[in-house]
Amino acid sequence: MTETPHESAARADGGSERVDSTEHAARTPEAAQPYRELGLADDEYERIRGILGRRPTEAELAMYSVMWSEHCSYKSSKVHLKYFGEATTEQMRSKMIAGIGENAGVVDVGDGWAVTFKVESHNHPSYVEPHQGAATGVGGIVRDIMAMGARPVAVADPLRFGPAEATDTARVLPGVVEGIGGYGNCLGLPNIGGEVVFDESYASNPLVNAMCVGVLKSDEVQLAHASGTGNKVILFGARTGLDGIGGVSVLASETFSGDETGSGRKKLPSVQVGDPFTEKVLIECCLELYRSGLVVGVQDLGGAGLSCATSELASAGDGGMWIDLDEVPLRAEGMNPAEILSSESQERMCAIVRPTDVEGFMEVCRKWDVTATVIGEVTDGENLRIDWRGERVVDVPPRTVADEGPVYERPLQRPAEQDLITADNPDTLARPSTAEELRETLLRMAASPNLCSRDWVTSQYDHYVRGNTVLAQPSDGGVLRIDEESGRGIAVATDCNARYTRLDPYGGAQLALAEAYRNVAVTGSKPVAVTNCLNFGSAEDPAVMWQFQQAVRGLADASAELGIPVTGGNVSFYNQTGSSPILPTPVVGVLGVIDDVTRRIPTGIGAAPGESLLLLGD
Amino acid sequence: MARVVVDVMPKQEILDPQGQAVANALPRQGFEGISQVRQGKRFELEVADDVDDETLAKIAESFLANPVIEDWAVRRVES
Amino acid sequence: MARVVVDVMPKQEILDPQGQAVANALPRQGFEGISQVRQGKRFELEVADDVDDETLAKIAESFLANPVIEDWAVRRVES
Amino acid sequence: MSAAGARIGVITFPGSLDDGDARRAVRRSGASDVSLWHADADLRGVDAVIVPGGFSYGDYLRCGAIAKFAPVMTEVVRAAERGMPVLGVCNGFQVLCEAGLLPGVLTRNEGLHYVCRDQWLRAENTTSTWTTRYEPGADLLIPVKHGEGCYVADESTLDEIEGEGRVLFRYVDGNPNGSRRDIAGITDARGRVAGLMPHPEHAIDPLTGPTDDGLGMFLSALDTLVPA
Ligand SMILES: Nc1ncnc2c1ncn2[C@@H]1O[C@H](COP(=O)(O)OP(=O)(O)O)[C@@H](O)[C@H]1O
Repeated sequence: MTETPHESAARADGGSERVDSTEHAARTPEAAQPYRELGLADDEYERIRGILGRRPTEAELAMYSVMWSEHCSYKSSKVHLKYFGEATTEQMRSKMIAGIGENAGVVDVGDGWAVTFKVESHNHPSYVEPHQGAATGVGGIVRDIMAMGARPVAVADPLRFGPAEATDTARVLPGVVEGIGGYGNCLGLPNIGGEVVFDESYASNPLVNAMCVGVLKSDEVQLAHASGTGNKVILFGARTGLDGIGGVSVLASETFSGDETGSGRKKLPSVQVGDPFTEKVLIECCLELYRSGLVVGVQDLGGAGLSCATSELASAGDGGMWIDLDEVPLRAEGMNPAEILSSESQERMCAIVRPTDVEGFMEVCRKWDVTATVIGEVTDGENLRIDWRGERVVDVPPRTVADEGPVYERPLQRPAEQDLITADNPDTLARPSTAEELRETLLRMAASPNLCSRDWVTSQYDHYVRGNTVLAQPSDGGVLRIDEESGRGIAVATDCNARYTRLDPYGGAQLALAEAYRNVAVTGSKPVAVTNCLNFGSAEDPAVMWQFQQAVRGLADASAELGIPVTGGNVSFYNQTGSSPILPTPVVGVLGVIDDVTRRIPTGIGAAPGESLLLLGD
Repeated sequence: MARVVVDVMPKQEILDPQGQAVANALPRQGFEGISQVRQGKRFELEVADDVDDETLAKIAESFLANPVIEDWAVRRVES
Repeated sequence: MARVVVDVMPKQEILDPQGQAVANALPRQGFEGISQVRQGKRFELEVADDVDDETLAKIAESFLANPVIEDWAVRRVES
Repeated sequence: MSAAGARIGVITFPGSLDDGDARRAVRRSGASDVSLWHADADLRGVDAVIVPGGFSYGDYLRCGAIAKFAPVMTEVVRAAERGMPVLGVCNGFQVLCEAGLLPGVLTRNEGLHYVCRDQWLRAENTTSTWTTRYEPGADLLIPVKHGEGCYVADESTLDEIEGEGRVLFRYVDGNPNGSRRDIAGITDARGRVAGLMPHPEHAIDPLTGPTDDGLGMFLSALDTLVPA
């Protein structure tokens, strides 16, 4: 980054120790701010100034910039995702306890049990640092599930890599698998499904999607809201460090322009290192807190860290919130407010707790050796107010940060070449005609990376832990017992054929759903709900946006046709190398229910000789 | 033949769960006064005399360490 | 405050599959002339001044290393 | 004493994962399970103890290296010296070795990868507290799942273990981790303290495991604790 010619906001007053408080911001309206480097467009920055009636402080700018990013705000996808809601009928909604808009969807699966499940992407970090990127991807989705009040019970991992023979795949794939295994195994979550697909388009942009499934009693759902004036805000889990701050180091480098040699903060790594042990303990600690009724609201810290957790909790609550950043336990020295708010340090959660329960809360945390700190409280004002060293550094309406970010109706255009690629059809291809050719084709297919055994991957994952895994690899769908008494169980499968989706995004998304649906059905389970992880290229490419819109419509229409709702999902744009997007990859996950797991149907041709093989469908 | 040691340590700003686990366990065993622990790797290499420092640096950087999250140092020692 | 380094290495007679894997991979990456690699651990400790050498040895022997398979060495370094 | 009168404790460390499975296996064998907490120097009057699988304290330093210092382990070591049956599975085996109740140490798998698979074992010593229900030479199919399960001890120790017939199980049909002499599990000189890498608690019901071959270990202990 080159030095900005303007006098920076941080230096407006000369001193480097000075705090960019709201008051200071009001007094220095003309100070230049590096909003573009933080990813905000000119009009977005103007809108922030409009909302606040002044320029944002550094800390506020950091908050808005991460929360208004594509990843957190869904600004390009929102207008399309609405269609999922429109396509969902009352009938489909009847089993849904929480849906789109919550951390993860929750579905009633009978006998008083509920299941929550969700897929998230960690694509880019896994390309930069495969092991840690994939590991922290698992960690993130597991905390999402925990935030719903559920015990995480299984994970699955839909993966896409460049060609198997590419040298970079030899770097990325083993690291990703080790990361997912290392983290999931250490959490004690059986891995019961996933995919491994190789294609040229993922060569510099692998897809690492992670699914987590959680189980809870249907009346025990936790929600992410901050209510009750005077209730305390408690941050618990790992300490907050300088890791994963990414774009915000732009601010850091300005603030700390004096001592760049010391910490070299301009080059802060945007990589986070996972600590699965801390997360495992955090799971047990959270579950004990929930069981003891010590939590009013809870939110996980993922992307955008405290910025996201505080603004989302406050936004969903009925009042304001006050936070004292000096209370946040730090791992690094000299962190400034923007850094503390944006840190993506893993293995942290944020809870809202009644004052009378704080001692009980702390006791549970001590039992599990989990660091927990009161960092603020719910207030009766409207605003989210954050102080640091006695000065106010944030004073914003939380909804403007968390929910009322920009929304774009991006241009979309069916590309002309679409006709060209669909003009081709298989009739022009040579087909094997002799037995010898058939044999040769079969062998070639069996040996191809996309069809061969996945054992090298799956043998690195624990699928036995917790003792409830009824089916896992190589079964089409994973099946898990959730109630030992009744034998009630659930099934999950994730699927997507991105090559179909490239040919016809609408139909491809429907096929992805149909495949996951079938994979759940063939285990003997009844499909009940859908989640997704929509991996696409740049939202600013009209052809990509067209693919996206078509895929959403296809998936929503097919869900309606099958009568099972989309309960949540995740969007990952900007998966591309240069101007070439990945194949459109709407990964679809289906959840099923099975009344009695002893009646599950294993994959494979039967155990006894003489069985008949029937082909269903056409 | 030369003996070469390559030390690979997690970068300061990067979380080091291993070192942290050790640091937390020490007081429980009655060892006080250890305020920080970082855990890294140590490689000992037997190296032919014609392998130069530049090559060793390359081996450390591209192979023994993961420069995204780790720092490294190479030194030749008496054997 | 003193900085202490504890090196923990697999004993010579113990198989070291990690070091072996590195040694085998180096020629494939075009690095010749490395005849042996052993991989161990390196700990860096921040230690209060009143922690004596005997205590440090105890920490290394009873905790940081497993003497059945590992050798260890403690040294104080400049901080 | 009725069967349910036998009380078998299962330790939970922070990071234990298979403690629930071990308790389930204890119940299925007909004994009653008792949860033991790492921080309590108290065995709650149990008749036997299981140290379960998982990643105690994260196992970042060395498997079992931190767990051996837990207050509950001091009690386990004391009780074991008095002759209480103790079983360590996977991480539990690692902990027992670190704590000095069993010789040797478990190191990184030779293949350098974590391995989860169904593994054939051969029962050798069938007189220990934990293995009387097996026929000598019986083949069992039980899951292994670990990254550091390669059993290592010096030659004289290995000879001694072999000489005294203290190998409980040996890997057959492929060694998953490079373990010396294909050793999967061993016992102490009295045949009361046992450790193994494979997971008998994951093989108690063909619905959720490959077989129910593991149940025999829990039934064996019960036979000793509750003589017919
Ligand atoms: N592709 C999608 N389909 C349906 N719902 C989606 C999709 N993407 C995101 N959502 C929903 O939008 C909401 C906002 O997501 P959120 O949980 O804030 O995202 P993240 O966890 O990635 O920050 C969630 O309820 C999520 O389920």
